Amino acid sequence: MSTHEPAGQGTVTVDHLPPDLTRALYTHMRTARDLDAEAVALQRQGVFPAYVSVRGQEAAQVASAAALDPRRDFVFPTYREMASALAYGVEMVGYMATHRALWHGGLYDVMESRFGAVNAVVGGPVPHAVGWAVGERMRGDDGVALAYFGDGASSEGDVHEAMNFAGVYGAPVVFFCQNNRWALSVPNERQVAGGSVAARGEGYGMPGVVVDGNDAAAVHDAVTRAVARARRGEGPTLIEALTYRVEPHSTSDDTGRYRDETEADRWRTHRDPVALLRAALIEAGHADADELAAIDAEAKKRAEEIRDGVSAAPEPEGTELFTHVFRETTQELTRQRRIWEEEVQP
Amino acid sequence: MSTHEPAGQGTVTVDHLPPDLTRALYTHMRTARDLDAEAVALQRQGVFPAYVSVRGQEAAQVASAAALDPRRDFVFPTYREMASALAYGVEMVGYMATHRALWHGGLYDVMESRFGAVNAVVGGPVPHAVGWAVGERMRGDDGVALAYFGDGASSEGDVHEAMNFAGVYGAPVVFFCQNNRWALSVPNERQVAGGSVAARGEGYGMPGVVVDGNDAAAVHDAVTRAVARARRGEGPTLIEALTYRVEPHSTSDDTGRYRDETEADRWRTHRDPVALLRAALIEAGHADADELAAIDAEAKKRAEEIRDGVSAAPEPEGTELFTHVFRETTQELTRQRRIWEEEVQP
Amino acid sequence: MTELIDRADAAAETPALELSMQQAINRALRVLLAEDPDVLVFGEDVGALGGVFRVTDGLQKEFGDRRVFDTPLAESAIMGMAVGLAMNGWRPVPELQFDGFAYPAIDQIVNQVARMNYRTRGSAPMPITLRLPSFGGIQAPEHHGESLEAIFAHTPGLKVVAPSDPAEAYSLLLQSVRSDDPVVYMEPKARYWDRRPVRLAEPTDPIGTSRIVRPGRHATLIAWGAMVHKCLQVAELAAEDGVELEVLDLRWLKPIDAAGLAASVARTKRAVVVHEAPLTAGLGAEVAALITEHCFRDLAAPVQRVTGFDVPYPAGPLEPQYLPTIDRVLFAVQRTLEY
Amino acid sequence: MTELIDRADAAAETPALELSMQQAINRALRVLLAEDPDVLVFGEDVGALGGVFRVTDGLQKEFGDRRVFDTPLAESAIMGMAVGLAMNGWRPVPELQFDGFAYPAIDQIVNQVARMNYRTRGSAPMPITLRLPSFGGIQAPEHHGESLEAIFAHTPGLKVVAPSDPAEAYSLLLQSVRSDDPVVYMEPKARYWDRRPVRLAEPTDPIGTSRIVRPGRHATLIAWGAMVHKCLQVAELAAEDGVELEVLDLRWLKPIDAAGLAASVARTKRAVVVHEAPLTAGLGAEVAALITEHCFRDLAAPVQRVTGFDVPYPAGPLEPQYLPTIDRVLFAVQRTLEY
Ligand SMILES: Cc1ncc(C[n+]2csc(CCOP(=O)(O)OP(=O)(O)O)c2C)c(N)n1
Ligand SMILES: Cc1ncc(C[n+]2csc(CCOP(=O)(O)OP(=O)(O)O)c2C)c(N)n1
Ligand SMILES: [Mg+2]
Ligand SMILES: [Mg+2]
Repeated sequence: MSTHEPAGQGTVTVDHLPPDLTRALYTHMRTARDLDAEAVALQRQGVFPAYVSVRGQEAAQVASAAALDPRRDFVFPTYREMASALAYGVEMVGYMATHRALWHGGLYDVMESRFGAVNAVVGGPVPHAVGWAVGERMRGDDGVALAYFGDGASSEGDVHEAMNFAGVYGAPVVFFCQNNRWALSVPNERQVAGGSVAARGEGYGMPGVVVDGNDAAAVHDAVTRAVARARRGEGPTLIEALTYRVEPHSTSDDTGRYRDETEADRWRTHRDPVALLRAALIEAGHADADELAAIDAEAKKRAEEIRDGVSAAPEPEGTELFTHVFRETTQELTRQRRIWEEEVQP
Repeated sequence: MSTHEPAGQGTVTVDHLPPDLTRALYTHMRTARDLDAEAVALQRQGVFPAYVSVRGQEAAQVASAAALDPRRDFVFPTYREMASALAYGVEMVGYMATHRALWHGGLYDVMESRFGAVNAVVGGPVPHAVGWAVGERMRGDDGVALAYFGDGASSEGDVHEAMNFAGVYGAPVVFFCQNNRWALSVPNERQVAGGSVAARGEGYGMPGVVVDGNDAAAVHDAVTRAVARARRGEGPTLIEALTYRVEPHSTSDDTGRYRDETEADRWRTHRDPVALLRAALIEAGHADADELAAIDAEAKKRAEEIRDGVSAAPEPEGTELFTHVFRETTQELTRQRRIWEEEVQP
Repeated sequence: MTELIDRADAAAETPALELSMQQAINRALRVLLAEDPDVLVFGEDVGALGGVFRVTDGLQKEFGDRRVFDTPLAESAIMGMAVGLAMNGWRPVPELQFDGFAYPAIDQIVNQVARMNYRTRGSAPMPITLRLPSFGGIQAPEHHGESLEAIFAHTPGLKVVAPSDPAEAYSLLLQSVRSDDPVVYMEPKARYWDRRPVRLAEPTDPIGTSRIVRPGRHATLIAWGAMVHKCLQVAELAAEDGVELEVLDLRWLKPIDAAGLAASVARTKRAVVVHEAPLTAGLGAEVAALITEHCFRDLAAPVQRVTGFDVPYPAGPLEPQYLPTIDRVLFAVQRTLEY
Repeated sequence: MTELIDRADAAAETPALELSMQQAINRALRVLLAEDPDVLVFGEDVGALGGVFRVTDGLQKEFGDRRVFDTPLAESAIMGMAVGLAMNGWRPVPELQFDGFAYPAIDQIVNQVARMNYRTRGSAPMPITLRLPSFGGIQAPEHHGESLEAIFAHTPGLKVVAPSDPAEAYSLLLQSVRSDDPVVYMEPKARYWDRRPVRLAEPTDPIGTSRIVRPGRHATLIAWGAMVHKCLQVAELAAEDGVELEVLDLRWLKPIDAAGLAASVARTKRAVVVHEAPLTAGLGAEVAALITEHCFRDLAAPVQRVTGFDVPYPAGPLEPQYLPTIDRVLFAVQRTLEY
């Protein structure tokens, strides 16, 4: 736990995984990569007001989401889990709608997807995962909650409180930290006292696992074990996936102000998770060049479809300002809606 | 760190400490014990609306406060640090005034005492200690901040955030947790995931030390080491003093609802910190029966004086409602004060 | 629907009992736990201890430590856990131990609880009722006498209620917990122990209605929580001088019963709003603004506000000088009558 | 005192510059860091990055990473650290990155910062100025468009200010940081980038005074932050129809300039208060109540409130439909004129 260098360092092997699983991981990662590029382009074209890239974190996201069962588990994301959403089966036009600012939480059905709404409060959704998991066991069901959060989020009080609750209740939660080394402009060295998020696990009596976040197989293994443990009723696990935010924090960010890009370049060149998995697939004989070309073409097409879908999605009706505030609306809100109709309605 | 039984178990030795220090510790603990009894009596008589006893925690409090330098350090207490205040040299009639509800924070001068105001927000003052300590080093001074908190408080987000900040900044703070096994009605087992507060230290890259909280010498040693370390610029330490809340949470509490008193009785009988230190003093030859009798008499007298002082203290003037809100008051507040004068003033 | 009728029948049969508000709330929680297996009661010390005010007394024994359970000491996580439980189909009834300790949970309440339905466009259920022992008057330590209603009422997505007597406490809690929207249920600590004969009954008035607790014609006193009792005392005194004050218990602080306020003040032409929270930006300002908007031509005087001062809630001996006093309300009544 | 005069002299010499508010605040911070070695600027990303809005741009380079520094990502600890720094003799100027992320720090702000002077009877110094990028209008993600002024104004022990243009931003920040009381300084994000010729000057008006930014006689528009600009647009349009609107920039949201409000409305007889926060229990209610209390006999119509709706702050395309529009303010003006 003391070393904080990603395990693996260059070698990603998928020999031990079922070929179809590894192809599926690759497909999702490839699609996420393409969709990410489309999204950056949409932001440049002014279709998206802003975008937060997941580039370089596709393995951490896709492989963790793919280790879950979308029929019984539940995911609590932050604002940067596009690739997880994709792998988990979320309706992606609805997901990307959040980046077009059509609706803050996204336009997919959260309860049907079993994938929480896009959540911009750093650390905020982590206790939700614990509540969900406590409720799951209370009912005697075996679903597992997975909470995503960043290295920066690990500093928030909510994340601590959530882990302590999970430990006390033995709740079936996987705390999945994508440590991409940066929280906006602040590097790990000035964010995470002691240098390791995973090392905090022990203090809550739960396993703290460090994994190479750019090694899809390693992430999948770690999450699979944590999920199995939680399903067996053995409680929570904290996983820290070491990765790197190769892009700026968001399209509004300017990394030139606070970091030297050589490190990012090294990650881009030597630790690209999509390239690493691709090589591993070939190496393991799980796919050949033709199959991969077909997957790539399919991924590109899917990304374009999602891009076109979100670009074409209608803007929300102004009445939606009022319809979702309560399940049982109030007279006062109805009155305000009338003002909107009379004085604002476009 | 894995064992959570108090170290020592019955043997308290003060052989290695200067005799006058050990006598001073005993004097403060004895005085605190007597003052505590007076306070409980005052509550029964209706002079205090409520009181939180420190009985059984005198060693943890007195020995930690005595390891500090009241001319350059600064203490951030909770609502249960009467014995610490006493040992640190706080003006005790002013301190006890908080229990007579004369003024929430107490009536002693916080800045002069270098002992923060009585603070009822569990966990809330802990980040203050970190800020104070960061400011101290920034100025190049060598004072150390000590933050008291309970086992229950360790669950609060603020305590985590504070420890992380302290670790990142290498701030000269001693985090001193009095684990008295109970947070109101909730025992450690359902409060502290993993079972050890001290074990959390490692996750922040700081030493986590467990100490027998009823062994004044052990507490003094541990805090002295932590303070020296902090003064040398080597950063924060987390100390968990294992003790026991032998009394109810407060005079309003009813332990019969949630705990079996046999455990408390065991602590009262076998682990009374005052009795243990007394025996150790004699054993070490640091005081004889006559000297101890003199100290006991002096302690009793001092406790009675404080009792009489706080009982006789005048109630605050109603104008004080308005005088301390701001340093530069406002017209609106002056107007409200006029209303008070005209319509309320007794 | 038949179920509703059954409930109403059951209520009609309830005999009058000598009960404190703390007991009435306890009974309501029992009914709720019994009628709906998804209701969960949790918070700091609500289990074996039965809460610091004994409001949850005996519930863990009766319903087990799965339905009624203690949490670690962390308010933000309590509310965050409630969100996750709600999303997993439960109907959480968390308690935060004291008003002043709701502040550490404000982020979860405002940024999560209150807007999850909105954020998910109605997908995620959020039927959370936060029970919050509130307001002052019991000479408690710091942070144990706060009035947060203005913050909650200002938060879109929350409904807010403060009962003023045991019968009200009972039916309003049933209504709050059965509602599918998040409700902050503020319990006036100062009234917890006051026992009076009450007939426990199912809720009948819709959410957001106020009630006239004493009719009158010279001015309307508006209050909630413990201040309703104070206003009744004032009305009693004023009646000796022939001044007939109407006392309106606002009870729902969001949504506010603007129509009810307007109807009363249209008759009395004068209004005094009384609350414990500090004056500036307190809910009294909203009440005054609403009344003025609705009754501008009828009003014979500006709405008077009698509130706590703009100072931090004080300790013991100063508490009665901080809280609205009978005299201060009487002065305000006089001001409005003589305007 | 001589120091004060020196300062004023220096200011008098300042030539008019083309500056945005973001730049004006940056300059004020530079002045403050330079004049007082106890001033510290810290928060998330305020160092090398210069803040997400570049408000602290270049400060770390100029004053070093001891005076200007990044914190880990934890808002409660940022404010808690400020308390400890203040108690150790510093003058902390923390930034919380966005309005919506002040909620996790509300406990430290309300329970600690705001009442430490009170709790310690004036012993512990607490000269903290919290800089909070605030309000909406920039089509930002969720929680990046909130208006928390009602919460802060309701909190005893806090002073609250929201500048409306670069020159104001400059002098009000000097005033806030030099004040020995805690101040929440709310920066209207939507106005950060608007450049205009400004003369940077030392503060002259006392804390708690409003200012008339456009005189008029038919009605008074009252606003703060970005809504002042909107009200000026409305006044411009109304003038074309011969309606002369007075625009009052409240700027200090605590203490509120009741006398200034009363003086204006006593002349115009009509008032419209405009803010971005939701209607219910918003600061507009306080403004309306104050005006009504002071100008009851003068008022020709109830004070109109044009505010955000009682709904969570919406995303992109709905934002302009949520915020007060020019049309809505004009409708309100019409309502009050025709009342
Ligand atoms: C509570 C809160 N504080 C501040 C912010 C502003 N903010 C958004 S993202 C971010 C950095 C987050 O870093 P990390 O948790 O490492 O996630 P990453 O962006 O690297 O995925 C900050 C400070 C926020 N969204 N929420
Ligand atoms: C933030 C907060 N939440 C709840 C409370 C109510 N409360 C007061 S003391 C206490 C238990 C504290 O336990 P611990 O931290 O172990 O300290 P101890 O009382 O044992 O000294 C609780 C829940 C509080 N004062 N502050
Ligand atoms: Mg990160
Ligand atoms: Mg304890």
